[in-house]
Amino acid sequence: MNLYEFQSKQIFAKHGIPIPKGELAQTPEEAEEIAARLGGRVVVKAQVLAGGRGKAGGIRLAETPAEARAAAEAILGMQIKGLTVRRVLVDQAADIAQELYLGIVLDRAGRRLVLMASAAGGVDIEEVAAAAPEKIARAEIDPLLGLQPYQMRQVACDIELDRALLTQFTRIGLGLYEALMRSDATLAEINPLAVTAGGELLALDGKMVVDDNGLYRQPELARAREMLEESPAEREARQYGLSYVKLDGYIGCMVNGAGLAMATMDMTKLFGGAPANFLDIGGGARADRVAAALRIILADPNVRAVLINIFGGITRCDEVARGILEAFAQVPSKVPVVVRLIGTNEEEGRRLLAEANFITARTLSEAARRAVEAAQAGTAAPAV
Amino acid sequence: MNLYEFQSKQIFAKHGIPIPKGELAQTPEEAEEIAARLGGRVVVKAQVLAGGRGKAGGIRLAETPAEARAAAEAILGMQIKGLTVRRVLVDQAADIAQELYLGIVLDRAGRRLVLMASAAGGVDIEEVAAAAPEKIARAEIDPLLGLQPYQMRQVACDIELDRALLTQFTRIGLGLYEALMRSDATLAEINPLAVTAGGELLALDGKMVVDDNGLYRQPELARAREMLEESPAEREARQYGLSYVKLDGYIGCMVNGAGLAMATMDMTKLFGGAPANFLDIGGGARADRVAAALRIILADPNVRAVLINIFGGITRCDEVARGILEAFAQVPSKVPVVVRLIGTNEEEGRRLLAEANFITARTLSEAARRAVEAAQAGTAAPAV
Amino acid sequence: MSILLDNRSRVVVQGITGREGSFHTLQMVEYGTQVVAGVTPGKGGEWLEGIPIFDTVAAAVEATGADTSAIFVPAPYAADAIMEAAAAGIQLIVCITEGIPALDMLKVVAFVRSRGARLIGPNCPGLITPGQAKVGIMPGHIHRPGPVGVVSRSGTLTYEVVYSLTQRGIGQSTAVGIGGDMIIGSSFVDILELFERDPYTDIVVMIGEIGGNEEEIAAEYVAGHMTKPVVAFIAGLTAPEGKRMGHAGAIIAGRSGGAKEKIARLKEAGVRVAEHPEQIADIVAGML
Amino acid sequence: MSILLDNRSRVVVQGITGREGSFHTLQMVEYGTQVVAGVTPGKGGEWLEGIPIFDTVAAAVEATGADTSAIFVPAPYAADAIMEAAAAGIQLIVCITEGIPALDMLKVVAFVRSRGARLIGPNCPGLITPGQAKVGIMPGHIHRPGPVGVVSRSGTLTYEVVYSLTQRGIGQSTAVGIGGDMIIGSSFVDILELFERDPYTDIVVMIGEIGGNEEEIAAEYVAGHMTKPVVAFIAGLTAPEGKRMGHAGAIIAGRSGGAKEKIARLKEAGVRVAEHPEQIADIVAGML
Repeated sequence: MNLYEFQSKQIFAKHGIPIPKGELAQTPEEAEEIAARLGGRVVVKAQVLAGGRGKAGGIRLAETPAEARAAAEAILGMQIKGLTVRRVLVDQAADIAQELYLGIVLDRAGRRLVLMASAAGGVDIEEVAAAAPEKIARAEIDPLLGLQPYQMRQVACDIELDRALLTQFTRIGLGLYEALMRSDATLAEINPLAVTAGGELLALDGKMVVDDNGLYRQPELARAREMLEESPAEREARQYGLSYVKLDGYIGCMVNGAGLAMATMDMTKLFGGAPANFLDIGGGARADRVAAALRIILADPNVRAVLINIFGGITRCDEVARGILEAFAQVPSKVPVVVRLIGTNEEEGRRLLAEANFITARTLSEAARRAVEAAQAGTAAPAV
Repeated sequence: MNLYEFQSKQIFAKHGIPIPKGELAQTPEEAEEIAARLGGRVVVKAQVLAGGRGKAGGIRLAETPAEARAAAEAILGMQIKGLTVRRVLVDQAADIAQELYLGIVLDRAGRRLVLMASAAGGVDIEEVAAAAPEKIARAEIDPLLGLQPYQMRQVACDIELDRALLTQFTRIGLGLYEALMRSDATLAEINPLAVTAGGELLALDGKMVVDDNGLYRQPELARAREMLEESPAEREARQYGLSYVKLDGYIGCMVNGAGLAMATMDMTKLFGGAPANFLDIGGGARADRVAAALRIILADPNVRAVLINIFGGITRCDEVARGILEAFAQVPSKVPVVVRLIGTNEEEGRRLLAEANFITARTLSEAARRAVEAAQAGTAAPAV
Repeated sequence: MSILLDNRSRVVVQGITGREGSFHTLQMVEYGTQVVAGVTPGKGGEWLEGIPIFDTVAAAVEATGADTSAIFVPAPYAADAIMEAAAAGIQLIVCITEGIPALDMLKVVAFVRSRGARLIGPNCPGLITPGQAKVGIMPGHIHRPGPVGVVSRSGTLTYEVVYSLTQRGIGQSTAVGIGGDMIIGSSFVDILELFERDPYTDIVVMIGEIGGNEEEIAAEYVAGHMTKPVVAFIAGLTAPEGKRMGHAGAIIAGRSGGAKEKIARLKEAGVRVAEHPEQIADIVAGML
Repeated sequence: MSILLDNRSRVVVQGITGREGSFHTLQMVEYGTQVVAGVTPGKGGEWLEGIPIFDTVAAAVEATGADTSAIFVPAPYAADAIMEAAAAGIQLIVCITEGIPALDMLKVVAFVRSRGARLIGPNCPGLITPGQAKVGIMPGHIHRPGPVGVVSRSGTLTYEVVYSLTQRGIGQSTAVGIGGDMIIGSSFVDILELFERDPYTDIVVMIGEIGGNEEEIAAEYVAGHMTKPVVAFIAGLTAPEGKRMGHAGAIIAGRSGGAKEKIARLKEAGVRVAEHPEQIADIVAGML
């Protein structure tokens, strides 16, 4: 789960990392009031879970409260990478002498966290990594010991940080580590970490990615999830324990298992189609969950055919078949449905569906081919 | 630093360990009020940093508030192992079905913490360890990983704990570990950990020893030190950074270094004397600290001779000599003083003292012998 | 035996009295696995279909000589269960449980390594040596013994591949699901090494997906150290960047971890990469 | 060389610009120790009497090839300094600092061991190989080269013993103060092992005190593994039970750790135990 800039920065502040004074606004009027309260120059920043806000015009400087209002007016409602901006953060503008990068990220292959810092901050760190990897200093964090102050000092030397900032920098790094650990995050990033003209370090932007597996013990963050811009479909999917991601294609996919789901999507492409979504019903899915999955897929107006691919292991094919029937009873649809069931209780599952006149397939490639054909044929035989 | 029972139990409670309802009383009236508030049977317990309170009559059951008042009256002011009881804890009495032992202690040789548990609780665990070591289950705690729940389950099995208590017991063990870690303690002990008739676990008594080296980051505990029954001499010594322990003998000792101080005390015994105190002035002691040390020693009316043994390394002998002169200028005394100075700047130190007519010695044994002789001679030449 | 598991492996099931634990225990037994013990704290002394239950793994190991563990305990307790197994001397720990926080797994993996044990998973289907034993949740009947080693980050996608191999009469030496989480106990390379040394394995099938760079590291290993042919498939060509695809393993962030890059690296390393899962069986058939 | 330290040892001083650090650096140099570098974060690039100062131990090691560290940084930062030294590849770390919390030291000792380094201290006077080098705060001039290895938990008491040895013309191979804290990096046994193997050491003097049971463990080691004679002294016969005597190492709690028990165990192990510090020299003289 990605956190918004303002959420990340609030967590940073709790762990002693200095952030600019600022408040969240949902209307231009609020932005104006906040700017008046803060005094002086402010920066108005779109709160949206997408990169490239700056280039998209989602970050604007304002010299006066009236300018802040105008900036908020321009930004609120803006679309950035398909996401609508509903909130802006109004921050006191800082007098920036230098921009650093400081982040901690999960190193999957190394099975540890790695802290990275660079004197080339303020830009996409991946671009720095690609163009000038020597500009990024790293510290590997021992999972049993945690980040140690000496590692921060080492990193500070490696990026040739002004020595006067050493103590602050070390404290911020340790705070960032605490923030990550206590939030079950897999990434915590300050970019830029500004050196102000007054010689202070200040986290101007913040990004955190929280591990969904840790949310059960992060009640505050779990509640913060409510602020995320989820579509109704995504929200419903989550409530049923389904993994759903909407895409641009027209073949709705319902599969058990993430890997098989992706392979199924890939297969539709291979046969000239385009997947409308990723949807993993998970292991051992019961009929009601399957029905919810189908409802979500069918609610997408782009869907011209549905491909159901179930390889039963924990998941029982007869339960899946019952869920499919239940869904079509609730939401009658004319969209053609191709079903491929295999594994545990497959005979019973096939028997149930055969009665309902679905298109069935024995193999994944056959199923994908038929789904693409059905979708491209425009309409096909009604499902129920 | 040892904590009182009530302090330990308050810390336990903060970490989720169930303790009886109870309050602290400094007068019999307060004890009566508390007993009335708690209702039912209470136990009145002397708060004193000494073992064997029960045998000394420092723990009494009371059926009514009036009985609680009488019990407090009897206990307050009582002397237990030389310590005066100034407070009692009035706890709701528990209906005890079984008494367990649960403790975590620093294993110096193993360089780790060890959790110990026994079904034979309520008695001195060292007696259990001596008489029936097989009755004590242990779990070694990995310093980098900390106590894990599976270790608690293992220990529970080893002491054949009632399975219904497994979850509670595990939680209490983990809470005790947290309590110890967050308090910089080297010992945290619940004895007895009662199994109540209602099938609940309850920490009836608590003991913690806090590492003095950790007090700089334990401001609450450092303040709690004020509650300790220190003598004025011990308090003054601590304020000057001196290690001072009063003993029963008559030869006051002032030494630099704990090991040399003990060896010096041992040496007075070997020559037929008895040390009046342990006093380590530490490394690099300045004149004012030396003067304070001498004042503290001379304030003890039992002292019949003073033995000063300084082996200068960091500590400079001339500084020590100046401190001695300063002290005798402030507090003139007729007690004979034997001085042995050796090491850094010893010539200058000896020269300063020679002018003041002290008894000097070249070796430790000579110094000890002379101090014992001087003490036994009753009075000797005045120091200044 | 093939790798890691055979019919002499002595298996203890942690969480044996749970719904999944008990169901799959019986499935494992039915497949021929020697399940010698179960563990559920507080239920020591009970039995499940003739299998003794213990309160702790240590007690189970002492009483039954178990050397392999299958973990079915719920996510909040699973990290502790893995460490318990490693501390009790279990050599092969297979954690089926899904949903363990990544930060917990960092500590667990370090601990398991320090004990010299091997962890498969978590969030994995387990492993199977066809005809001998299975420790996990895969449907046993789709497998058959043979010369193809299978290693995969996915669950049902592995079944798909194994099924198509078996349908063409091609058996498997051992099939290992290493799990889809960000932090897992054994990597592709760990398992490739074992297959390379295993005399019963002639060809290795590797099934990867987007996210992370384990496949890229595996490609390097194959180029440098493998003499046996490797056939691969990578799922997720149609997955968009930055979107989370079902399990935590499958995130593409920025330029790394994409399916195209993985496929390119594998091809450079001499790996035959299939265009779709069923094609794997075609390629393997052509090699035998 | 004798053990651990000689005139080829290349020493870096952590906390070199502090009051104690700078004073003792000069003392060490004067004694003949090769102090090749100092470390004070934020002061890299400065010099102390011709010794270059670095911001990190890693930089000091890279530039000067330091292999031994002396730590003089204040207690709240000392645990980190020890780990920094170990991480930078320093082989011998000598921590003079007093007052490091015991719980920090548990982690530090585990970390240092995992790096294969050796830690002496904390809260110790350091070590000296007379005539060659000293790393610590002991007065160098009271020592002389010779065949007696000295190992002690105490500071000034060690000087006392060394002084009386030197006064009688008996020199020392190496004198090691292992420190008075509850948790220390090297135990009596660790150092006894080194003396037993050292061809320049003929007799070992061991100076213990009340508290803990390192002396008892050492007695067991001497009985089982030492061929060289060991002479001991234990301070604290007159210390009362349960009272803290100056440093954390010297607590007697309950029945263990008392001077009488320690002396009894050492005697059983064949160790000659002196009645007072000066007697050690008498006993050693009789053995030579």
